[in-house]
Amino acid sequence: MNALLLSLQIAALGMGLVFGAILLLWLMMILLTTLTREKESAADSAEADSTAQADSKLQVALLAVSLALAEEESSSAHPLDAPPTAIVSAWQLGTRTRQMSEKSNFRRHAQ
Amino acid sequence: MNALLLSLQIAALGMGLVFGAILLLWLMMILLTTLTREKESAADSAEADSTAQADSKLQVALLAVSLALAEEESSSAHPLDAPPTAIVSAWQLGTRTRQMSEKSNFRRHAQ
Amino acid sequence: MNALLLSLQIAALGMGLVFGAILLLWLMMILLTTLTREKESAADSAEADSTAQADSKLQVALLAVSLALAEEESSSAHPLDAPPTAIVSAWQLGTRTRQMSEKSNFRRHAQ
Amino acid sequence: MDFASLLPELLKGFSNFTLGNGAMILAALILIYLAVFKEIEPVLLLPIGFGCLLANIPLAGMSASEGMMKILYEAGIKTELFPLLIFVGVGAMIDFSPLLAQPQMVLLGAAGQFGIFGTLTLAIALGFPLNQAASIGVIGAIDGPTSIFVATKLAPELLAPIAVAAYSYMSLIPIIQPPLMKLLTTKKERLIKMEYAPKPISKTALIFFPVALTLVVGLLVPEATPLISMLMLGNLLKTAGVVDRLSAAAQNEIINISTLFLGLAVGSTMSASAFLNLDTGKIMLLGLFAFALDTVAGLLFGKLMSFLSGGRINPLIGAAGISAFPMAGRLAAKTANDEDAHNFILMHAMGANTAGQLGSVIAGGILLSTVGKILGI
Amino acid sequence: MDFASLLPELLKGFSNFTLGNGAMILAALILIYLAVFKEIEPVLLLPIGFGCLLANIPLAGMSASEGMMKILYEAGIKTELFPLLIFVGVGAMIDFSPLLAQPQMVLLGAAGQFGIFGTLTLAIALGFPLNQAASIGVIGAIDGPTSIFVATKLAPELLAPIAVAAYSYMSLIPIIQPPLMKLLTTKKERLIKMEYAPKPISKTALIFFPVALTLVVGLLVPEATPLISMLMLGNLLKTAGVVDRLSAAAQNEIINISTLFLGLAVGSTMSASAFLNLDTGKIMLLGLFAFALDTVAGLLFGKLMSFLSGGRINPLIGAAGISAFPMAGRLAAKTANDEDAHNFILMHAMGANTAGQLGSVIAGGILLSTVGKILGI
Amino acid sequence: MDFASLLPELLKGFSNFTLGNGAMILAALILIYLAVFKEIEPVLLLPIGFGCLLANIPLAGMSASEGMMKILYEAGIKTELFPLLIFVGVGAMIDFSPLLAQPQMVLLGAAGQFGIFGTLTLAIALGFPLNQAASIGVIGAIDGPTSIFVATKLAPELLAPIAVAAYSYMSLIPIIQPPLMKLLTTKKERLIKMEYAPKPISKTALIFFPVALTLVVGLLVPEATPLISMLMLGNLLKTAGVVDRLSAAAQNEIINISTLFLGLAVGSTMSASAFLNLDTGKIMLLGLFAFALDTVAGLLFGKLMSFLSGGRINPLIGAAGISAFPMAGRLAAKTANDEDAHNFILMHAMGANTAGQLGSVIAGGILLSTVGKILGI
Ligand code: NA
Ligand code: NA
Ligand code: NA
Repeated sequence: MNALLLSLQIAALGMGLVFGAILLLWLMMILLTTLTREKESAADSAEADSTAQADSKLQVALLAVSLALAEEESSSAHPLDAPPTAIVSAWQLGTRTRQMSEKSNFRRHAQ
Repeated sequence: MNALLLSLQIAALGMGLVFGAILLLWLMMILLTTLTREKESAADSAEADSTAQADSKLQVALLAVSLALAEEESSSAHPLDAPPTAIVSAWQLGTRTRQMSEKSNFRRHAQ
Repeated sequence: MNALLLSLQIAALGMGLVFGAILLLWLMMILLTTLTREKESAADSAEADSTAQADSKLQVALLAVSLALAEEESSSAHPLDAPPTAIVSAWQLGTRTRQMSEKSNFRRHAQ
Repeated sequence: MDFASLLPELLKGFSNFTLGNGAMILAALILIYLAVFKEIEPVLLLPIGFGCLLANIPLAGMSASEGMMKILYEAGIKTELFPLLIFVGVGAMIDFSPLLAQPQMVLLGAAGQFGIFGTLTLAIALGFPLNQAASIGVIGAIDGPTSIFVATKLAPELLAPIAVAAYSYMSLIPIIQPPLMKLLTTKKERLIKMEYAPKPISKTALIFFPVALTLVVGLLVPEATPLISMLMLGNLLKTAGVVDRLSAAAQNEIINISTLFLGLAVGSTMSASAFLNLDTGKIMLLGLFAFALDTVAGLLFGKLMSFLSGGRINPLIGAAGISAFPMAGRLAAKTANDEDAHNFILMHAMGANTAGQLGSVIAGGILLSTVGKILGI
Repeated sequence: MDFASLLPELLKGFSNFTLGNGAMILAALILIYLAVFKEIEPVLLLPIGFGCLLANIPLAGMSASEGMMKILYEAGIKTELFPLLIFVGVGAMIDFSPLLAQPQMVLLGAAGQFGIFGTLTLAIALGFPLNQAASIGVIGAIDGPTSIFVATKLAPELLAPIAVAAYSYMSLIPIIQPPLMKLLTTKKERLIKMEYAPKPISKTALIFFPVALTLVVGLLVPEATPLISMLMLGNLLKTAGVVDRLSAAAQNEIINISTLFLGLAVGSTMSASAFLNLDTGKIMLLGLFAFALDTVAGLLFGKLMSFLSGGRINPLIGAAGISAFPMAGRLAAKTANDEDAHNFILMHAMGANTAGQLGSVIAGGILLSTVGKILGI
Repeated sequence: MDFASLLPELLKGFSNFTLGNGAMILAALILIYLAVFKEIEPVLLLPIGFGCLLANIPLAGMSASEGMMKILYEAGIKTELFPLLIFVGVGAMIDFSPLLAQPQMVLLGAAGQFGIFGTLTLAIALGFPLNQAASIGVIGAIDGPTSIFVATKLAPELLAPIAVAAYSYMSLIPIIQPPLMKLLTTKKERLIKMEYAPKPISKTALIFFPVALTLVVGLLVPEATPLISMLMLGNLLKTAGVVDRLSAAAQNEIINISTLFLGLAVGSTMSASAFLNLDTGKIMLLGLFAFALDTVAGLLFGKLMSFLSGGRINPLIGAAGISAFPMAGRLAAKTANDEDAHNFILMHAMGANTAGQLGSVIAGGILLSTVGKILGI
């Protein structure tokens, strides 16, 4: 029964550690989102905020519609069928070309 | 001449075994096609049969036409040029999605 | 200072060898272009020559235009974005098919 | 040379065929059947089934020391390369923005790991030694590469049944979870609507997230570093937006080839002697228990969060914290939607689901660390 | 340090250049020329030629113990991984429905293997030891990966000439076969039309076929298991229809990379000492003999089947039983069509051709088994 | 077992964290930042940065003997496979027709290598031993795979700073070169227009070029054979036009996977002890010197050619002879175009640029040969 006791100790310790680590992750995420939000220019942040909210509401609505449609369709619907396969970009060539024409670009394309 | 005799024995034995194995394959194929045909629903089997025959005749006719066209065309025709590259499907995501909306699907898409 | 002397010797010898090898490459390139040009049929060589010149001038002009356009465009233009990804051809199947219909083809498609 | 001795040689395939081989070939056919006709995780169960078939053809030698399957096993399983490369591809397919928009959802990713430790305890009670019990417990990570990674380190002899259990049950989530959802939540709870008005997540946050996560988890649980870092590497390749070539390679050739070879190599360990015993049956049952316990713990924690938030959280999303990405997230959303056609909690469920993915990897690392320390490995 | 000693060092490339290197470089250039300008199996002969070139640059060390070519050889040829992975891709490109629709065609796939054993006997008569004779005989499989697989096991020292012979003659099928077809069949026979009204082949049959074939061949000829199972794995990935990702990977990245590396590694074994000898010439001739004997046996068996069927079978399809998939099948159909523009026997010829592919692998396994037993390996 | 001893175990990640780790993680973050936000060679600096991050997480063990990064290092860096496979892909992307149309441009490819030997000398003067000095000098090849290849052979302990310097400065070419161009050329020189009326280059010439080049360079500089042959193999796959499958594989899966793994493996060598020392700083400065010296030598040689040709050659194209393909070629053309919007010298600059690529590989081989001989390796 010693082994069982040990396993219970492992379980308690393990779940404690999992929760501990996850709490730290939570903290990290809050820090990260706060810090990066502050980096967005203050000027358009109010606007951006409302836009983003509208966007996300739109997104939820679209998701809802697609989910509903998927529901009504025959069971063979795959609403999320295509994996987001990235298109192969210019890579080495392209990057160096860009680098040449623009010396200090922050980030260009919304990926 | 001992080696030559041995090689003739190997040849005889080898070809015998090849034919033996191939005969077993023949048997397996007959079994397989018979068994799987019986699994098709009896109802539409007659219909399916004739359809399939018509289909295969059509297929032969199409092949014939394409072969004839290829013949008449310049020598650079590649009637079978494009390899049947499978389109990358939804994979993990897709499968699980489907699994969710239909619990017991036999087989959906004619591959 | 012995090491420095050695390194200077290496530098002199090294650059000498680089130039020597490059000179041999130059010779090889001249030989190669001369030999392969003579292989082109004499008949259309004059024509080909002028066509090629016209072509290359056209090429330069096009490059110029594209470069100029790229210049005027916003800095996010990637004039050479797409890498020349070869389209996957028929390979084994295709090659053998061709081989069958034409016994002695020199080279068919301008790659 | 004795020419006559060739004839028994010719029937050696049959004369060496054992009842065990027959049973395992039957198991292989069942796996292939489930993969192809029931579409139960076909990308893994089809290669696993085929590998199992090959391992049980007598004298074929494919699992023997110079056989192809053994070579694949040594190259990719023993070194852990295959599960890690699969994680690079998976990472490039995960979107962490729902989670970043609702960081509190990360807690559900911790709750969904109770199954790991509960199952470990039950496995110990059933007489498994600690290394095996921990490997069986990690089925409760409900994440293929994590299970394979941990099992390979602690109890490679159980790799095949653990992998089969993990992937099979993951496909059966839509059958395993709904009864528990119905049982543990009230209709009123399932009807709770959740607003989705998240903080806007900047590109910058999405780019730094995988890097920061690798650092935090790596420092907290060094044993989880290989898994979490490869998952986050894939994610970084995607979110960076400047290395589309690498991101595409991760999502295609790297994951596809690794998956095929992983499946074959895992299947090729399914010899009769290693697989046909009572332990395999116990593992399948313990795996099911792990899935159920994860779901129950997730739902209960969801109910707790629902209560603490004053009823603004739908406890169904707790069931998405078990990992099984992205299946469990969709299933939670669908269940809520089935109850009320105007209730959409997909974004919340996906937040909990990606949290579950992270929690699983972290729990796997903690398990490795704790058990490894005790066993002195 | 003696700085003056550097100068001879600089000419070491030339001073170590032998006549043999020159001859082999010429051979490499011829291979590259044939591949590029005559399109003779370019995907293999181009890398083989380039590998040969590299092997004969003195002191470049690419075939030496830590050279790239040696690394590729150890990783993919010695382990047999490359030919097996190529077979996964080939299997995903084969359609067995014409064969399943006309199972009797499978017999032609046996007849088309006489060349293997006939050539083995002739090679013994010419003084080759048994292991080499068998490897030379397997050129008569008229299937690249099978030839390479068997030759690597029995006589790796002959790998390069055998691979070159196998792939070169395969491309020359349209030149080798027609005279024999004309010689051995009457015009009346070539005019025979064959109806194509096959039994419908269900998806289920197409899915179970690769699995059943692996089992049957694996039990009958365990030595053929690696080859047949990888061919059938590829086919199963395609016919299953649920793992398109894996099927695409097999047909693209897996086969392409393996083919490139296989060609380079085979070519890199073509050192002057190993290649420039009378044996190479003999092997080239024996290879041609193997191709001719396969064709003759296939045609004669076709005539026998034609006779037994009361003239309902066109004996030309016998020539498609030699393997050389899919070339020989098309050539047989084209020959019949040339004789009568309304005669279409492509489906029958492709049935015989896929049967030849199976027969070749089986015969290769039987050869390995028999010869291996005699030699005690 | 001592359960209490688990607690210190839990903080081992932090208790083993050194200041050096912190500094290197900062360096990793900077690399990732530059790669993602400044797009400085992201396909390499992003994996290098991530690999560096992993190498500095205490006890994660990814760079330890059985860690994934160590496995990648042994498989692809120590064997030189990754840089060589990258070269196969690069070769398939290079077009040598501008060079073949103006063979005299090849001379600029020699001039652009002065930086290698000048930097070697300076490094010796700064106290580096010969093997390290040569490896640092090869940053002046201004070509990633060449630098990595040579450094791995001569001074693997310096691989990481050399690779980081090579790739970083290559991305900074548009900042490094223009001031030197302005300084060393007169406005009149920069205004020189060059006619582009090249000899027509036949397909045959383009096909034979990579083969002939491999032979010539291989015989002259056997040590350069691995690099030049793989570059030319890739080019041959493209120009041959009959192996599109292999060409596509080279340009996609082969180069992408090799690049990702190369970057991770190089980054994983960046431990604090190996990286955080004065030498790294010196190497970064010496690398910058190499880039500048290459540019200066190229420009001066361009001026010489301009003078000898009676002013028909724009000396700016000399700056394209340093390699850094295809960046330096474009930059030279752009600089001329900036000066006069009707001046287009792109084709000439690309000719010089591809010559620089060849010259870099040749110089790398000569360096290996000379230094190897002196050091007796
Ligand atoms: Na979990
Ligand atoms: Na054959
Ligand atoms: Na250079």
